[in-house]
Amino acid sequence: MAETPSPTTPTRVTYDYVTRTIARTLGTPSRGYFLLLGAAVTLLGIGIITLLYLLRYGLGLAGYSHPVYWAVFITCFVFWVGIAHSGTLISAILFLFRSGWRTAVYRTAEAMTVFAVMTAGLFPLIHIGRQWYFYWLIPYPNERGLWPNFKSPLIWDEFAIGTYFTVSTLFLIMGLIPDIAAVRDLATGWRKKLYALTSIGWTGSNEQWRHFTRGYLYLAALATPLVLSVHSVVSWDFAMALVPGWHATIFAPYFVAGAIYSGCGMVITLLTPIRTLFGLEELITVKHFENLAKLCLLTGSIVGYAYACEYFIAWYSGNPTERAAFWYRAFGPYWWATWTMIICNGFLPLLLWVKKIRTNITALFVISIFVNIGMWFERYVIIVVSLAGEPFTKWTNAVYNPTWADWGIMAGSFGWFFMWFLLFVKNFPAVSISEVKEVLPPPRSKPSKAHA
Amino acid sequence: MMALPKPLNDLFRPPPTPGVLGAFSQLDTTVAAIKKLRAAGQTDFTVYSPIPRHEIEDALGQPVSPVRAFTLVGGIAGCAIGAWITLWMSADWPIVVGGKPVGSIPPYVVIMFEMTILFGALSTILGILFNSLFAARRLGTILYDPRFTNDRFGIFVPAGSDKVAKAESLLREAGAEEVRRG
Amino acid sequence: MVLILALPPVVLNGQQAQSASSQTSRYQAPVISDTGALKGTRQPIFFRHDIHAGQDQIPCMYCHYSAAVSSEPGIPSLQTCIGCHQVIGGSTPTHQAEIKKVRDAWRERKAPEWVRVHALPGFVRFPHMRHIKGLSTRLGVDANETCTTCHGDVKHTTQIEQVSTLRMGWCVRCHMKNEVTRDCSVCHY
Amino acid sequence: MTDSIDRRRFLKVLGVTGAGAAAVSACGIGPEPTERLIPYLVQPEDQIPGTATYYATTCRECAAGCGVRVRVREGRAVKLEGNPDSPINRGRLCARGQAAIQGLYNPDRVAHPMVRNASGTFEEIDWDGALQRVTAKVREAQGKGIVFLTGAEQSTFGDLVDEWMKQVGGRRLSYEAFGFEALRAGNRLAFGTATLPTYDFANAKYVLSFGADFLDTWLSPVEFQNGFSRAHAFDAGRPASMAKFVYVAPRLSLTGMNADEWIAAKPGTEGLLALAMAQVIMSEHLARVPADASRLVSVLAAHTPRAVAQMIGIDETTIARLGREFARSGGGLAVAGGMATQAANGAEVVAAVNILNYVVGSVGTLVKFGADLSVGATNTFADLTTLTSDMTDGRVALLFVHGTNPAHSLPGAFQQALAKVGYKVSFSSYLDETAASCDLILPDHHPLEQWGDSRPRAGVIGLQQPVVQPVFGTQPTGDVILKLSGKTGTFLDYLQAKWRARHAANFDQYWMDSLTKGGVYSDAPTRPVRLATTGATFSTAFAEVPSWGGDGDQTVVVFPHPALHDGRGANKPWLQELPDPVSKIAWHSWVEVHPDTAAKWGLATGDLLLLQSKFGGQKFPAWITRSVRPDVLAVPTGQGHSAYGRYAKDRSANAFELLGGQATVYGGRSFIVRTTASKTGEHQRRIATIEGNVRDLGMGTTEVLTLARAKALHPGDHPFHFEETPEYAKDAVEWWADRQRDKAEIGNYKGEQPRWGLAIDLSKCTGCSACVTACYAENNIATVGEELTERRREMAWLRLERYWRVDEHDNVQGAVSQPMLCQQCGNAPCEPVCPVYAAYHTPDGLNGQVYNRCVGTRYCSNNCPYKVRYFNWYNYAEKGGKYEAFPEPLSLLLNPDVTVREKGVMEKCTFCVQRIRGAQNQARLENRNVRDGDIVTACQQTCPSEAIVFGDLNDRNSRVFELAGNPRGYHVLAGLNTKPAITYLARVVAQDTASNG
Repeated sequence: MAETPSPTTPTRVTYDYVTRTIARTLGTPSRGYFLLLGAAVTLLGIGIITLLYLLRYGLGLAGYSHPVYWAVFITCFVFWVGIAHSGTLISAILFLFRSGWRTAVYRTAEAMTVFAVMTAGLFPLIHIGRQWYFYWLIPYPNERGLWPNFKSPLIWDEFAIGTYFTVSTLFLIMGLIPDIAAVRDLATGWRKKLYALTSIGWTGSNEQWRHFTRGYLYLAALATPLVLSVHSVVSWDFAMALVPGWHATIFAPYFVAGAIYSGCGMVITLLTPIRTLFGLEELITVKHFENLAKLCLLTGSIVGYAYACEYFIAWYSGNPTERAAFWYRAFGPYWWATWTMIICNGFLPLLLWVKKIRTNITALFVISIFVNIGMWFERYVIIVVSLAGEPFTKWTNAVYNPTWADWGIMAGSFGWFFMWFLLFVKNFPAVSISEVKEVLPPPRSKPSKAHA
Repeated sequence: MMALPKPLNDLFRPPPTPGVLGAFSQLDTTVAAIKKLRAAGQTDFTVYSPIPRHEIEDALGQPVSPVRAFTLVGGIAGCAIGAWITLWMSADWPIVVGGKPVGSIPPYVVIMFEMTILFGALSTILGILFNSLFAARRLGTILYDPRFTNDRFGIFVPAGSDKVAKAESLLREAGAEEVRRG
Repeated sequence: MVLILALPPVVLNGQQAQSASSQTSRYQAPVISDTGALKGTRQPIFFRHDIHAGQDQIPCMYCHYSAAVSSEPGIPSLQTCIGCHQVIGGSTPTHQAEIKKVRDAWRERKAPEWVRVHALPGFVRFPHMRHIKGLSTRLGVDANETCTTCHGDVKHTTQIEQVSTLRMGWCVRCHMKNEVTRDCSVCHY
Repeated sequence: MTDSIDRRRFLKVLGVTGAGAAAVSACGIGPEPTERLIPYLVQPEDQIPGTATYYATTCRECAAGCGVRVRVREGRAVKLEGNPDSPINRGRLCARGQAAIQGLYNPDRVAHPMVRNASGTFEEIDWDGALQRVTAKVREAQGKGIVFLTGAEQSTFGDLVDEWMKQVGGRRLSYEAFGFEALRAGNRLAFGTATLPTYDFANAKYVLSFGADFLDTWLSPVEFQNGFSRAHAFDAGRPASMAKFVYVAPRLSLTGMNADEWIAAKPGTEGLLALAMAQVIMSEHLARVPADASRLVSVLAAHTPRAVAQMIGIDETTIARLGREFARSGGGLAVAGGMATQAANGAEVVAAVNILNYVVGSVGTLVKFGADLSVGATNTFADLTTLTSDMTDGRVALLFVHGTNPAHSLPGAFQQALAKVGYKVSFSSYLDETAASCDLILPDHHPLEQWGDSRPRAGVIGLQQPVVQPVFGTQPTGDVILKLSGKTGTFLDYLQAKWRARHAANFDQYWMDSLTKGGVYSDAPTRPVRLATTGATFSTAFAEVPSWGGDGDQTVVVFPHPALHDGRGANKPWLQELPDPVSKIAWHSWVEVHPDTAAKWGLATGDLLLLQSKFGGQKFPAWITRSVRPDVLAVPTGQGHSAYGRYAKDRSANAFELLGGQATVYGGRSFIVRTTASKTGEHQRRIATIEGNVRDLGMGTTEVLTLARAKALHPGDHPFHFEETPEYAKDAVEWWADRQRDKAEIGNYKGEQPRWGLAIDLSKCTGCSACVTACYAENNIATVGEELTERRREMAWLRLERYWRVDEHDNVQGAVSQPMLCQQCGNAPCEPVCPVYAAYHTPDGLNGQVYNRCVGTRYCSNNCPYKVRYFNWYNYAEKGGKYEAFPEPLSLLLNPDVTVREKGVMEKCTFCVQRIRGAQNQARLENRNVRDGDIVTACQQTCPSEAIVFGDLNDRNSRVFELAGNPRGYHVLAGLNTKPAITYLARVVAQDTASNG
């Protein structure tokens, strides 16, 4: 591909260097790694116990209060789906745009996508009242002759999330095959066996490359509209309802932007430790982080614009219920949630205009944490606060407060996500070997005129 | 090379093909070798490379991969299936909700779209596997070197005992840093 | 008291029929040697529908008195049993033994606890009268003939068992066959 | 689902009681291998399994004596409904009546006789043993003072007690916590008769209430509410029938809420207002004043509006206006009671109000002496205080208590006095405070389990028959007394003997008719009364604004809770969970504080306020409201029990603690007391109210019209019709709608279908909340308890939203109560979002909710603009569960025709679909179509003001269709194009300055 060596990587980095550095990440784990893994598993345990309680006693254990019938669980659902998005964006969309810098980071992002979707998918199952009947949402032939209602956005969700999970997983696996082959050829012992199996006989022959590159291109081409569709569908869960604060045409693009914003945030959050832990400074450089930061800046600005839009329209439309809803949002009992979200998502990204901050990884890491928090609260505000302030029936009045059950499940979701992620980065190349090489100058006997 | 379980063994290790394997450390020499081979009328040789390089593709002048056909068919099939399940299942037990028609297209478009993507992607994967494996089988087991996934390029020329010497010399001239028989 | 006095004629005929079994071409209930081998649910008293409904031709609704007028078929009060069995003592020793149980129960004022065979989940409503009415008009038969649709050929069954699945699909198929509504809230509320 | 429990328990009970029950209710037995069917031994003629039987009897929850019909399924009483034959309640019933059944199946009933043992605790004892003890005690107590204390008992049972007491040389006392002494004294003062007349609200043209809460607790609420709504409702074409209602009292009660105008006179000065109005009427010759009223002139002259305005705190023009309106209406009815008659001048207040009635000639036409109410026919509070002192002085050796709980309503004095009594026997079926401090408890049958009668009004005798087998090992007190007095036969024989004495000829027929009709009903002739007072006492009585007993700077009004009344309702979860119609607070007590006062004290809703009178102190959470005078605090009775079962015990505070124990001059008890009010640091985190963000009317949910505007409406007008689509788009929109409809008409949806609908007349609805409890009873709705109510998880399918009506100065003038239930939308937002079709549209236009299909995504509720869907957060039917709603034997009253919902399932109102299907099945059996009126929803059936009408909107001749076309009709949130099936008829206010707040 790109003839010119990408500016993002120093020229002394050779093919061999790449292979070995990345292969090194798969070495025996450090104590720190096990501590992290242990923490993740503990969180997961908490989540599982909480879930058992919910199954036994019912959703009443969570903080729900009429009319707030969706709360932390759905908030987490949307949050994780959002996280999932940047992965496919970086791997698919930037792939189509042929932007070289993606190569160093896209594997991490993609893995994150898969695990984030895995996490998100759990919440709709957990939050329904009779979890043991979740399969009624699936269109399967049954004795009763009943089918699900395809007009329900929840069924759209089911299809969108299902498809997204399948496709992003396949995409990840496809990209992995040549790299697994590479580490296979270096590895020894059980790992060699494992990789020999998982690389399904990859040799890098011209025939294989020919079909692989083509197929990969088409997958990317399919994944791109999918990414956009998935979060649009998620947003329609709300936009299709007539709740003021949900019922907005702006939702689809607004949610997609938000998703990518939060996704990039999470990528930064994850890459920073990995980079230092695995000593990938040479491959994942400040330039990469800066590009991610720019992406954050762009999407963050879109989100901020969307906020402004919502409030402006609420006021300008003159629709009393809309006005009531957004007034309640900003100055009602949940003002703190709203302002957290506005500051974290509306104003914080503006710092990224400053190159100093953009290129300071520590600063970026801190900001990325706030981005995650902000985006979680965005969903919390949209879901909980809109329902609590329901201005149609002036009578209903929620006294919603999350309980241990809400937090327990949420903690579990983080445990679940990080457990998988940690297991992945230790067992499979967390940075794409072949694609990093693609942006290196190929070894030549005489330097080619192209860049003499 | 390591031992594989039986089924995989049959799949990935058909009977060995005799021939010559040349390993190259530079891209341009590899390309040159390819050109020479083709000039010499060789067509069924295999080129190994750690990454896909357009120079190699150009030199080989291969036709476009048939995978795209898989993608197209899969996508269309998915869309059709999406339309069918939504419409048929609604009509199978007509239930009115929210005063809407029993079979209303707009909401069903979402399902159709997702199914298009899903089936498109699945059949693309199938396409890749099918074609690659098919290729592997066609060539039979051929010499391979672990460095090919790292930083070396390689060319394997299948040749009976008569043509071996010719192929060997050809690879050497092209600048192979080492040549093996098998 | 009313019920005791009102013995159905068929029962009395049944008596004669059994004694003078000459001219009868009517269904004769089989003699059961090994009750253990029978299909169906064991009941505290070995009540035989094939004798009562089949041989003696007692109409279903003589005992299941409310089936045609109420959502529940009703199971006969012990008084209904004793109404006949004060007179009828049974022909064979086994019969006599079973009938004795009835008479004892009546004396001790302790009703037998029948085991329920046909049970629907609590969230299903099955108004018997509505179905009997519908079927008898549709099929143009006597109300007593409609029971077989769901309960099988009770008249010729020695020990009652559940012959239909009583599952939703089964209900729905019948509703569709007869072109009656499939609306959920007809059965579920 | 999960309600099989109720039947298993049921069979167990049958085991106890012997009656067999057959193959039963489809009320939710899952297929279980070892499920038993227990046949009847003898088939009862009047019962068909799976079909309800109705028995007429009389409600004994209060003394009003409403006729009820009890729905019995397989030997279980499952619901109470008003008896249409009864002239008292005309087939209607209040919330307390609906809840009577929870008294019958109350889990905390005393199951068998109990005696206090040496260690001071109760232990079981058999009936014979118990009776022997009593006989012995009676023998030794003779001459040393035997007293039998009953509640209001104008009944054969009362007579029996009297006889027995005569026999053993004792005396009987009847006591009601809220008596009507002032009313009697006032009537004696005015007309020389101490009886209580009947008040004909139905024909009144102007209703003026001086503190009398005739809609919730005053004399005969259901009867009065029914009459009131006829008079006060607005009917297009009959505008004259809209009687204005003015309420004079320091706080707005349920009754006051319905006032067109609220006159917040200083407490104790109501009499002055009445006199001043009378003065205006006489001086301006506004009515044909009876001749003998002339003797009043001099007295009245001293009470001109100008003279009294200052004291009352109302400007004289208003007083004069009221006087004129009252007289000109040509049918003014003024009633006095409750808060207005608490001062020493209570009797004079009543007398003054009588005079007001008299001068406009309403006495004899609207106030009917003759057909006297015996509701308040109890001994006076003074008598009770004498008893208390007798007890204290040890002059009572043996005390029987039946049907009253003085230890709760008179906590201090009576409690202590009880200790001094030699031997105390209680006949209570519940372990209430009095019973708890007795030596022997002989639990009585519940009224639904025993024979009896009651005489609520001259000419009306309600007959009371057992409708179910006794649930526990109790015995009817009537039988017990007969045994004790050595008479033979049961109380039934005694009762029949008495009745035979009344009507010997062809008695059996007469008895049967009475049983089926629920009693004998005749109209007693009206007895003319003449003015007996010269008003001499007025000048002194009204000399100055009364200063209430006790020190302290705060005037506290203690008022009877509309549902719990004097506390007797506190052990019924339905009544506990029923939000108070005014404050909307459930499960605990409160104190009403005016915002100004609250601001002065820095008080927030929920802050606990310590009220300390010289008699006692109690803490109440503050409820800040504009519906009370700034210088007055108000607290309800009912809570704060120290015994009385799991639902009542140790719940909130007992307002009776604040009150003194000595009688007023007219022999009554004053429920207004001076206290000090101090802020405790504590705060009730969430006050268990269902009230939302307190916003006023508007936004197309609750509509109010002034009388003038309402009169101006013609048939065909649509003042509330919002045109959603602009002219140019109309055709397109309609075309689209038609296409949609066509596409939706397949399968079950083809052809002619009914469209069930409801019409609710807001100018009839008083907010009494009877419908809410009826809905609980009919639909097996779970009560969730205080904790979950605080978290807004109450399940009431039908809730009453109360919105204040304010005048131009933003002063509360009253309130509009709006029943909010599922609107059964034509384009229901809840339906399309359900992924499994659990919420869907039935062919007959309901929003079906298939509980067993629901997976609980709760999307439907999020998308419901009316927020009338409720979710089962827990398994409320779980045996022994933390939130169990139907502990045995309460589970026996579950309606077999309605599924008990499982945890994780959404539920909501479906217009009593079980009743709809039942009626359709019946019609099919009779080869006919469902007729208009065949189907009556539970809320409609019970509504005392007949505000709710159900029917088929596609039937051009149905009542509901007619009402739906009424110009006052509107749909809630019509702007959302949900096409609701419920039409609300706007509230009409007989005031020129009605505002939408």
